[in-house]
Amino acid sequence: MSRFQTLLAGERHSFGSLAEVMAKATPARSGDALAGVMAESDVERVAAQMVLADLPLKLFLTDLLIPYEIDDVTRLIVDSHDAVAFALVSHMTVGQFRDWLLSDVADAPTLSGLAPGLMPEMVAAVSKLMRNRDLIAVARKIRVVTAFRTTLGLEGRMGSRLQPNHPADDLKGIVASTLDGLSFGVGDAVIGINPATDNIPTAMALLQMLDDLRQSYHIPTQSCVLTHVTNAIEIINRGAPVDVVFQSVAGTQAANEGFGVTLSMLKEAHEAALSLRRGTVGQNVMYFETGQGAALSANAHHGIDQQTLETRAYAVCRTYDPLIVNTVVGFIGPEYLYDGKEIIRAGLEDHFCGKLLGLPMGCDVCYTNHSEADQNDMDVLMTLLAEARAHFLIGVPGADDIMLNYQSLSFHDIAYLRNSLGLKAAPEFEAWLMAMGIVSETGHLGESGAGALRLLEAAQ
Amino acid sequence: MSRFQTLLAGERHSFGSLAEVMAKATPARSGDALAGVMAESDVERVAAQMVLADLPLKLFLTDLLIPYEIDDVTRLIVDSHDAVAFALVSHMTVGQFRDWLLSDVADAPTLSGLAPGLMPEMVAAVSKLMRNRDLIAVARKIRVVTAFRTTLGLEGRMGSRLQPNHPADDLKGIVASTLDGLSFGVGDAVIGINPATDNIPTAMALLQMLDDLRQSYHIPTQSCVLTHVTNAIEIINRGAPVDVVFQSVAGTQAANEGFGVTLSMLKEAHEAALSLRRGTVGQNVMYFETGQGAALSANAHHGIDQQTLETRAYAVCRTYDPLIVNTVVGFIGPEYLYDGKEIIRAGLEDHFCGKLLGLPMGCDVCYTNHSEADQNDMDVLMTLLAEARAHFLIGVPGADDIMLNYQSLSFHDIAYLRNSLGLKAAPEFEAWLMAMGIVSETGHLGESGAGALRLLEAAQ
Amino acid sequence: MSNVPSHDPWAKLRAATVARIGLGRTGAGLPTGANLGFQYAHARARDAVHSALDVEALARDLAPQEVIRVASAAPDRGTYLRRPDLGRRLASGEAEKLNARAPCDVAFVIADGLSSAAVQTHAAAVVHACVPKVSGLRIGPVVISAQARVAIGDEIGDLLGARLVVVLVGERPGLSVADSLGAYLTFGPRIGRRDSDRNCLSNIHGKGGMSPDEAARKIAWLTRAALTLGLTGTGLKEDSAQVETENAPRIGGA
Amino acid sequence: MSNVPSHDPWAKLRAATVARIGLGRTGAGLPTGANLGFQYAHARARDAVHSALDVEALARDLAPQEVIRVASAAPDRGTYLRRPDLGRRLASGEAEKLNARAPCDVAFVIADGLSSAAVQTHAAAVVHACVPKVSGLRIGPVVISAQARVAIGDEIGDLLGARLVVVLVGERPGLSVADSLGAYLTFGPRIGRRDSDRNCLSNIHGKGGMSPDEAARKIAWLTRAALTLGLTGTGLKEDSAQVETENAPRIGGA
Ligand code: B12
Ligand code: B12
Repeated sequence: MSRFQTLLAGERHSFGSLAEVMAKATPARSGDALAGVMAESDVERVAAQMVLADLPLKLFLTDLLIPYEIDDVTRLIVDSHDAVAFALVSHMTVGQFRDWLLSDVADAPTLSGLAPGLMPEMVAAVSKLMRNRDLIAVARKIRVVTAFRTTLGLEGRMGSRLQPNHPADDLKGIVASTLDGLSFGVGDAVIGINPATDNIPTAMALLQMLDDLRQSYHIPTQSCVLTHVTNAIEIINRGAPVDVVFQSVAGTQAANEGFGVTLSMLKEAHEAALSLRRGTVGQNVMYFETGQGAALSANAHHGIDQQTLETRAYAVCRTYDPLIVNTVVGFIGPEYLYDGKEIIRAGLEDHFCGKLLGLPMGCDVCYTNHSEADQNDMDVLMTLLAEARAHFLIGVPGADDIMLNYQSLSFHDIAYLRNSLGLKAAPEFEAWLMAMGIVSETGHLGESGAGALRLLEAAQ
Repeated sequence: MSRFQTLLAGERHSFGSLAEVMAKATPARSGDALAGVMAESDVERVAAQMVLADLPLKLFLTDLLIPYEIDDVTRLIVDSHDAVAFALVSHMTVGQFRDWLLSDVADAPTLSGLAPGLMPEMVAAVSKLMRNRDLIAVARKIRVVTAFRTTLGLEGRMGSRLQPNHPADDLKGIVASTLDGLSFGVGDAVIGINPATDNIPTAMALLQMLDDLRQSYHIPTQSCVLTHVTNAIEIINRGAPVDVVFQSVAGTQAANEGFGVTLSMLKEAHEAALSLRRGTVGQNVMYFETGQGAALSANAHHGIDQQTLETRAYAVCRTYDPLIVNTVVGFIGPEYLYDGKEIIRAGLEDHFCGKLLGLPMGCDVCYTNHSEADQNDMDVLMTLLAEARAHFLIGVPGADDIMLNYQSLSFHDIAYLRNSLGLKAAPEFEAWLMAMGIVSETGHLGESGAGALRLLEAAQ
Repeated sequence: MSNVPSHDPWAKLRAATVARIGLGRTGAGLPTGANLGFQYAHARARDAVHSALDVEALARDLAPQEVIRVASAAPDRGTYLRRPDLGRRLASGEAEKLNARAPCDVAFVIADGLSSAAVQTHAAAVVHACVPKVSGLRIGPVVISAQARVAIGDEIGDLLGARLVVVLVGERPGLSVADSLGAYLTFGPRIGRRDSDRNCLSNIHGKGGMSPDEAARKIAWLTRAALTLGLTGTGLKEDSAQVETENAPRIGGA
Repeated sequence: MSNVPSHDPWAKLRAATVARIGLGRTGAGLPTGANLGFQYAHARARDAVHSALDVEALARDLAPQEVIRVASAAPDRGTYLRRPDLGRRLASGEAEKLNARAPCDVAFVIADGLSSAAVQTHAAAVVHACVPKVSGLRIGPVVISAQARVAIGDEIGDLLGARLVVVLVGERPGLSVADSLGAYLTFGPRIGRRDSDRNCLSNIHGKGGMSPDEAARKIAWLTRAALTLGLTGTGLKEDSAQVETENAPRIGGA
């Protein structure tokens, strides 16, 4: 008889494995349907959630979803598990863990202390039992602070990445977009360019340009060119000014291989970036991106649901003490997250899970033109994530990324979150914005535009 | 040639009437499809929005959507229009009005002063050009304060209605649900019962019971039995303790007739309730409910889109100086608002429009079991409305109304908005909650449950 | 899993209502068990909306009353849900089944509405309980329609030549009660009647709602009053004493 | 309607990029005009995803190159969007069209991907520009497939016996550019290749992107390097000097 079963109104629901319980307990989404692991009905979903709620957290320590032998992410998770930190909740079932997280006992310091004791799978499991409001309420309590030239994650603040991409990596075009973003007070988490090409000299020129810009305007922030980590290592070796190293990562060894990445590459890159000692207020030097669906897309999902795999990617991230981690939540397309509702749910899940694991979790609130979503859905998600106290969100000019071809937030949207919800930029960056006359003493982006003009004049 | 047209990429889009422009400019929803007035494609919708953006606000003063002669709501709107207040924006197009609303110039006092100068149709029009974030940002700036025994709408606060319905109007059952709600700190806007029957003695018994309860616990709040206004008048005549008079209203004379209501009945009820002088800190004595779809459902929509009609209902409400107005946004069913996305959008629109017209606007964040929505969607809408600073939201035990058969927010949800977002109850009520030991000095609902026990003991 | 303390102070109050009270809480959160119970109820309530009416079984339950089966203009459940207008009218051709009848004082129409379960479980009982209570009045045949809403009674009642029509309809299913029946009375039924022209009784069911017998008592009272006054709707108020004194709660420990 | 001041300080910068910069703002809001422009672009970009590839016109544009038309396993656009796996494989029976060919060094595959417009507008130009630049290499027939994704090139290249396959694919349409072409090069194509085994060129289009000629130059360079090294993917880096100096901005007024 199955270990995973329950009786509901006389009907027996049983599940063959922990992986099946996890997948079927997940709120509906297209990617799990594509993978053939989704619950067949709402009733079956609730049954799986009931089974999951009664499983002991400890089970995840032994019932590994992907075998230790064949997957280095599993090995990383198991080998780095902090049993002492885990002791606090080790007696709980998943359902009890949810209740405990919602209780006042689980305050910020307690949750920080617990993070190393949690396995991603435990976190994914508990998130499946949570309503959207629960994901927001708990995430909001968690405090994660990281720093390089700015300090991110402080109370009442939210960072932003300025994303000034150009389809031909045109330097003037990128500067133009960067100035636009700065005039909105965007860019305290990072000014990060996705280069259109894989060309190393181009990446170096972009880095040099951002560094010149930063220094001539005295902007307390960090820059990043989001090229492949192997390129970044090479670029560091060639002596270009690298602040933060980027890489996309996923939740299985096979998926990471599909990205051309291994854990040792990440280690090498981390050490190389640290060796530059370019941070002033901190030395968090890594920037990771993730997103539900990446593993399935690389056919490297081992029959596990996409949200659990996403959470496993966070185990990779936290190993390298990142400055920022970003779930690019609606980026790939409708085959993984079909519409606004699925994107919103996934965004809240990812943010919650990342933060609970102790990560500086942000989100690229975004969608593609083949999804059933629109800017109104993004308005919803960005406002909710701001309330959940995301580490940072991403802004691009007019919400339209002309190189990656998708829609994210606009600089205006970041300003809305600051002006309407009162969330401030990182203190170092905010001081600069005030000095430039871009924001008022309360952090409000004023209407005079005098600061923007000053920026522009300097750039002529 | 049509007055309402535009050229988009060489294609001419023209619209036969202002009503058609308004309908086609509305974000997609099932009710407008049912009425046959919805835009046929996204491109046509944008074209209608562009035409609408360029129309002068003044046009609405002369181009009446429903003729003056045949509709008393139109007459009310036209006759009560305050041209002096309107002067501030009378030169603007709808698009310019949107821009102005978003600007810092449009601050709380300015918007309050403007309200009497706005016709509902102008407000509906501008809302159609706004993204969700715009609806939140502007609504949040508006301050509407009303009072009876509590003061609602103050900065940093949000009210709640306690809704303790019972399918047989069982007094014990209703008291049990009321105590449950009070133990969560719910009920500062009103304790309001929908009676299952239309029976006047029953309604009087319910009122008497709520009044006894309020007095013996010294609860600073108001009560209401949501029976038909004609019943309420009769009940006042018979001397029962009526605090607040309820009525559902709609945006056309014909729809109100379908509800069995006329404007003179409302006037009579308003005066009767005022004459009782039962309020202590204020004399706002009316409680109205509205909701998109009601007019179409009564076949009384005159080919106008449901959101515009909804906004016209607010003109009825504001005539009687209400304590609270509530859009019961997902209440009727999927034929008017199909899924979570449509409900969320409509909730934000209604709240924005009501507030802009100067109303103490709240929302019943809800859905039915025949809609494509679930509690996660409600989590989204309630959080957004809290950020938009709704006057009040509704809570029922466990989110499940056992008489009206739909799901709203639970008492827990109201507590989430208070504990996580820091929104406090009305000051008079909050003081009582503190005295009872239910909330802390910061308004946080504590975990001890001592206050709840005190409540329960008193009730044995 | 639940956080409700072992000596449960809510136990007594919980007996007074099927409402979800005393669920306990953790912080401001709903405890996991209650949350899952809610989700389960939601999944089931959604199924209830779509379940089909067994017209033949209902007709059997109605015996010895004469039954006429008609179809509404909504061809299937999906269309019915999106197009309430179609659920308010007969399918074309159905009128023939009704219009050659001797006029009557009161006709019963049974419409599945949003819960076939409500109609299946309670409608026949209500009709049977009504019949003796309206003795002396001419009762027409009972008309059953699936995919039908309240206003379909206007067309049916008119075609039957009924002075008043009583529509028994399945109310939308809730989380706790999926079989709640409503009764809507309309004097002088004809297409175009407004809801303000009707009277309504609601929440007829066995989970704390009104019993079929109680409903029949009220229907009979309203029917006689309506036929006397020549109207239903906001002009007709049900105004009988109601609260049984043994049920009044003691407040404030007094 | 726009709030941009008459002396527009952004005018100069705006010339440097098609990005939506200098839109102005009102409070923190996007001005109405810009907001509507965005919505319109969104409506059009959504249409672009669904527009069909005119295979015959494309085949004509490719002349004198030999063209083979194949179908992917995705029967229609709706299925294609939901089932990327089907867009990565040939429909059953299609293999016959490809597997009796003489081996070649490089084969071009044209897949509509998420933008038929991209492929319709730029694919033939890229192929024509490539051909002279890879002179000396054996070029296979050009294979065209609708409802197809990058990885379909793995199966096609293998069947053709190509040492390397160049897939020209329609990138997902953006708001500003709906006809952006991508080129993916895979050495030793066969089913199961990972993306880390490929090289990619992206943003081939006329709105500030890479020209077909520039793309061809890079494809040719990568092709020759790949055939020499015997690999594509993260092991092969395009590493030529790039930024034309005239394009470097002056920063900080220096
Ligand atoms: C979607 C996308 C992704 C998705 C792909 C998953 C999916 N199912 O679609 C995800 C998020 C996983 C992804 C990851 C990465 N991507 Co990418 N991606 C894109 C994007 C935005 C659209 C691609 C598209 O429309 N394809 C067309 C459709 C029809 O093809 P498809 O068969 O459905 O999808 C396949 C390709 O998109 C391919 N793919 C996607 N990215 C990359 C990157 C490389 C180097 C290769 C070889 C293949 C590849 O993988 C998909 C599955 O087989 C493009 C930008 C653009 N404008 O095109 C960048 C782009 C192709 N990606 C890029 C990069 C750098 C990466 C990463 C290497 C980033 C990193 N540092 O880790 C990773 C790893 C890629 C890998 N080896 O798997 C660069 C490539 C630069 C270059 N010239 O080499 C681009 C141009 C964007 C950029 N400039 O940053 N990406
Ligand atoms: C949905 C609903 C509404 C909707 C109806 C629109 C629609 N398209 O469905 C709206 C929000 C407009 C509404 C309004 C009102 N309602 Co109402 N409504 C309901 C509810 C929750 C469900 C009804 C249902 O499932 N019907 C079954 C479906 C299949 O029927 P339908 O043909 O699709 O819908 C028709 C009926 O629902 C009818 N209807 C709805 N409410 C009322 C009320 C009265 C008095 C009448 C005669 C008819 C009526 O109008 C609909 C369109 O024709 C019931 C509660 C319940 N548990 O049933 C209360 C309920 C029927 N309503 C009630 C009341 C009091 C009202 C109002 C009078 C409130 C007020 N003070 O203004 C108004 C006005 C009603 C009117 N005369 O039009 C009471 C009736 C009490 C009684 N015994 O008389 C109920 C029982 C709830 C309550 N206890 O408060 N209502």
